[in-house]
Amino acid sequence: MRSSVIVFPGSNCDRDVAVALEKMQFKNQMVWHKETSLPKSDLIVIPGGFSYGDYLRSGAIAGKSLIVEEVIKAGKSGCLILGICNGFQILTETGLLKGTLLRNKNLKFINEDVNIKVMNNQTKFTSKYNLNQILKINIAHNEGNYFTDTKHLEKLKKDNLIAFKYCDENGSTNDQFNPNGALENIAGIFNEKKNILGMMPHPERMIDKVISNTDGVNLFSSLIN
Amino acid sequence: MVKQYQSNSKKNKLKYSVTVTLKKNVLDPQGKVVENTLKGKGMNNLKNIRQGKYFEIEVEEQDETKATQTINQMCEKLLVNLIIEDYKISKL
Amino acid sequence: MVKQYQSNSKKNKLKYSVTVTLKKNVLDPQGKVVENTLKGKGMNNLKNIRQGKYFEIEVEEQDETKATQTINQMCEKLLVNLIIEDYKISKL
Amino acid sequence: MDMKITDKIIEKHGLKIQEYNNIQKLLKRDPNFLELGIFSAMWNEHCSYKSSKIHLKKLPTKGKQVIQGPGENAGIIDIGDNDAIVFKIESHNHPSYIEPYQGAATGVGGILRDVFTMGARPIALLNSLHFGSPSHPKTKNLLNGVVSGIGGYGNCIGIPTVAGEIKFNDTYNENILVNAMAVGHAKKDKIFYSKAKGVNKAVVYVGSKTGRDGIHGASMASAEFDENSEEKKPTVQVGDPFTEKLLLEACLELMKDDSIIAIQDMGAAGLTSSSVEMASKGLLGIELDLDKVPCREENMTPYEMMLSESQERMLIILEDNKEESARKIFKKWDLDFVVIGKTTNSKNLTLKHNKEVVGEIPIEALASKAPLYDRKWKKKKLTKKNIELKKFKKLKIEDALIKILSSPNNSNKSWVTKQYDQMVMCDTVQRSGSDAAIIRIHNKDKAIAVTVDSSANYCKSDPITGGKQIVCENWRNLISVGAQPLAITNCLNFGNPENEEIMGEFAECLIGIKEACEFLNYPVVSGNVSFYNGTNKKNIYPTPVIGGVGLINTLSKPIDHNFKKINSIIILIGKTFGHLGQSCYLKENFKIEEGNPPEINLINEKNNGEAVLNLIHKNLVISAHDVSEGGLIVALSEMSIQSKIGVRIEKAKKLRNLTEFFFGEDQGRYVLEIDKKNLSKVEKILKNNDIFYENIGITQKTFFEIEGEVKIDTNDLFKKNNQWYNNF
Ligand SMILES: Nc1ncnc2c1ncn2[C@@H]1O[C@H](COP(=O)(O)OP(=O)(O)O)[C@@H](O)[C@H]1O
Ligand SMILES: [Mg+2]
Repeated sequence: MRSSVIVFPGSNCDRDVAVALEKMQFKNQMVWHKETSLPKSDLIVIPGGFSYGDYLRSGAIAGKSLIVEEVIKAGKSGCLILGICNGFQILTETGLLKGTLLRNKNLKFINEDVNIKVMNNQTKFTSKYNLNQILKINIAHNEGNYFTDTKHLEKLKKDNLIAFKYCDENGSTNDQFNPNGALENIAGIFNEKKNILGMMPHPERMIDKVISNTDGVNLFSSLIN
Repeated sequence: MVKQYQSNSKKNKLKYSVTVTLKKNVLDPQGKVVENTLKGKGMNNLKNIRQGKYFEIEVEEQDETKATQTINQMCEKLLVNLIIEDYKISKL
Repeated sequence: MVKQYQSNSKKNKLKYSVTVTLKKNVLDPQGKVVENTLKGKGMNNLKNIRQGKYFEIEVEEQDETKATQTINQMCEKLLVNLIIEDYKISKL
Repeated sequence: MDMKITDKIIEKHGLKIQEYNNIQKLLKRDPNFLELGIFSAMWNEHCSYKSSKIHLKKLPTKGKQVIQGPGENAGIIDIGDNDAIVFKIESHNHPSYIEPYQGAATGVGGILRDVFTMGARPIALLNSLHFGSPSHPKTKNLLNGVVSGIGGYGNCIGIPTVAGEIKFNDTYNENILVNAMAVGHAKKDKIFYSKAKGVNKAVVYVGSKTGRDGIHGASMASAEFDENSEEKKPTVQVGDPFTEKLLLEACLELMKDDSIIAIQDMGAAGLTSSSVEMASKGLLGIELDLDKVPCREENMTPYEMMLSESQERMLIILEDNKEESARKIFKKWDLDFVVIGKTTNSKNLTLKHNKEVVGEIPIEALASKAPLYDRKWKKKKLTKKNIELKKFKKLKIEDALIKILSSPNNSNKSWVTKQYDQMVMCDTVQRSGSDAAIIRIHNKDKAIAVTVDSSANYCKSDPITGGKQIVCENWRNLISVGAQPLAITNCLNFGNPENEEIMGEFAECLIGIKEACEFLNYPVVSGNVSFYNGTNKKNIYPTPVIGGVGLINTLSKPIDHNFKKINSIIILIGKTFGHLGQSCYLKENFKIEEGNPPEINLINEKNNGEAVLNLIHKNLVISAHDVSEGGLIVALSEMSIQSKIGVRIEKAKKLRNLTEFFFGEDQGRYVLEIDKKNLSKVEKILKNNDIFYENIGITQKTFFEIEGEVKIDTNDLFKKNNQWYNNF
């Protein structure tokens, strides 16, 4: 499997996700944002960080960059795309994913390990997980408060497009265990064709026992198949 | 009856806008990046952008002087960082 | 000589403000927190606050129609997320 | 044309008349306004170290592990395999008091530049924060602003903020302390220095444009606050972490080949200090064409350009024929890259503007001939008072413990640390919350441990002992996570050095630091001095802050201070005398700051530390914690709080006063959790090394218990420890 990690000025989880991909045997390439064409890839990753300083709106400026036009084309033709954190924000700015990520409800940056629940394991991104499996994954963001209109929310639910929800240790999704105020505790969503996943938690931070845990491994190993 | 009540209640509310801008010589990193991005997209006649904040504030108050007083207080207490920012209040 | 040049150059620039606000039905977490904080500080007549963005934009252009066109473009291309935000342009 | 230089202007520049006369002598003429500004920037306390230098010189700075000691942008130590660790701490106290968010943010930005200017990729950030009383009307705002400023910068640039300390004390009501430390990793054979070499080499300006920010910030940092400090407001600088990220990547990319002769960040006194420093180290001159300086505002004067403290800028001296390739790199990262001058053999700083020479000063006059003071100082009178416990009403141990654990100074800090990205870069083995953070060297099986510490109360009552104590506590914190302590950096926050008592605190603290560092082979490789902390003649407590770095050679099993399982043996290493002078117990329960700090016995300190490290390396310890503020009982409860594993501590065997035993702050002690099956091995090693130890109890389920005295559910301990910030 070939993967490409798009690097914007201000990306800062690009190396982290590249390490994860290589560990999982992807043949990975870093793609600088000024490039106008993408290398052949089965998976495109838009990493976390603060592209363009998160100025204006997080993800806004990156979402309008040249290389992203190529990403959009690839996404529309079915290429797998994973947007993590800032990557998720960028994907919503491009319209590849619907909705938006508002400021955290406490208006503070939040970095902690949270529990999330796998809401759909019938996808290329999540097939190695069990349905309703609870993962402990690190989040680190200012704007992770997912918001969308009622119509789209209904669609997300009906078509099983919610990937992960924040929850407590037992999998219950309630307000108390909603770190950032996201609508219905949503931590990640798919597009309609389920070839694009955007998520706020950082699976690439959870691939090494010495550092944290290995709950993120199966996301990458689901993809390699 | 109902109508009258409504119009009354309307009268009791005043709405203002507050624009907050960075003082003249203070660096505006956001504005600068936005400016460069727009120029990079071919907007060559763009000379300068500065970014600020904008608030729409409704207060339950009939008296305009009192209302602006309140809003001024809000600005100085919370909304504006007077060390690096200026602000302007207008009635909407 | 110098003076004339200056006044000329001034005429070539137009300045606009753009205010960007969240659409009515979109949650405004920032505004909410600001509102609660102010109420907590005893500002009881505060009814409602919504927070938005503000830009001051200078363009090198003489023609106002063209200038507003350019600014409109900037808004739609970058400054505004039309899915969740509205905007308004005014001449300064 | 030029402004006339009056006494008032001289004073406004923070220069004494005598110093001005000196300038006239050195120049053999009157300086012009621009030159005066340059002198004032270079000769102020912050840049010249005129009051501290003779004391700093006494610190031990050498050792097998030291690659670069003080004198460069940051210190460098060797951790083997061609890996080097570059680190330094710096204060941003005054700017942070004026504008907490930007002050703290630019503090982080500044210290990061000191580290990456030497060729290191920053891998960790730390901070030491001291605020006034929590009930002081300004504290909340300052705390919020500083914390989000630190997070705002570090999170955006993508370097984990992994450790630090936050303390509250009335003494900082009008003068908070914000010290930031950065740690970077470099290859030993790829280190860059600031010494210029060769004549006619291009001097290149890279990074952000120069604006009117922070003009005279460095002088501000050296001036006491008074009611008029409001006037100094416009000098606040705004940080741009995004640009710094670009600058970091661009510099590291340029450093891959050998284009750079010398490189220096523009910190305090910006263009002035960076160019003078490079020229001075190389015994060269430097000529700058100020028309070329990239400016943010129109019509900036040479004075403004030379003194601006705009952030995110660097000065580089390039090898011949490297300009084009270097320019390409900076262009890729959308940064300014302008040749603004060249090195000369004139040994002067020559400034040109509009094709005219507007200033010319011998480099020597600015650097080596800067004033140097041996200020008068007074020895501290130590109190003879002993703490008599009988004086205080009897307090139940349980109540006293809860009071301490729920106090602002001892509460869990996760409200703060959650606002920092601690995981980015994916090498954080241990986040904040333990005795030291652990950062893995990327792609390797080894790691460094880092921590910062201070003890202002100890230093206030006895600066020599206090100075020793912080070094030891810092050392102990590294040992507790299984790291071999290697070297320190220090940030010396003091009051007005023109006051003999304050100068005495400074001199004596340094005596203490020196003694401890020498004994422990723990050299000082970098640091920073911040004087004039205080207002209206009220000076802060002497607050030296020590940042330490240690090495963990094999990362198989990182160790922290959370209990791991029930039925383990708890061992207390080191002797307990029950010293309560200057203790947390008295402070938090009775608001009493009396007595002397606990004695430091360097021999015990070293032996105990080495023994603990030895046990950890032999995998005989499951968790470890040093005993510091609050004494044994606080150390034990900290081990219980996160793990929610309780303890049962036996009542002390010999007849001892329990309050003294549990709350005494005697030094050189550690608590270790040991697996029962290893007990005999452990005891043998301790006995063979003549280490004093006591088996004080075992771990158990649910309850934190001291026989017959205390019994608290660990969940309650957790709650008590976690509520303060959330209600703040
Ligand atoms: N307390 C101290 N202990 C040891 N070295 C110090 C101390 N204070 C300053 N130094 C050293 O003096 C030099 C100048 O420091 P500073 O002016 O803070 O550097 P910069 O201009 O890079 O910020 C540095 O090498 C620094 O490490
Ligand atoms: Mg420096």
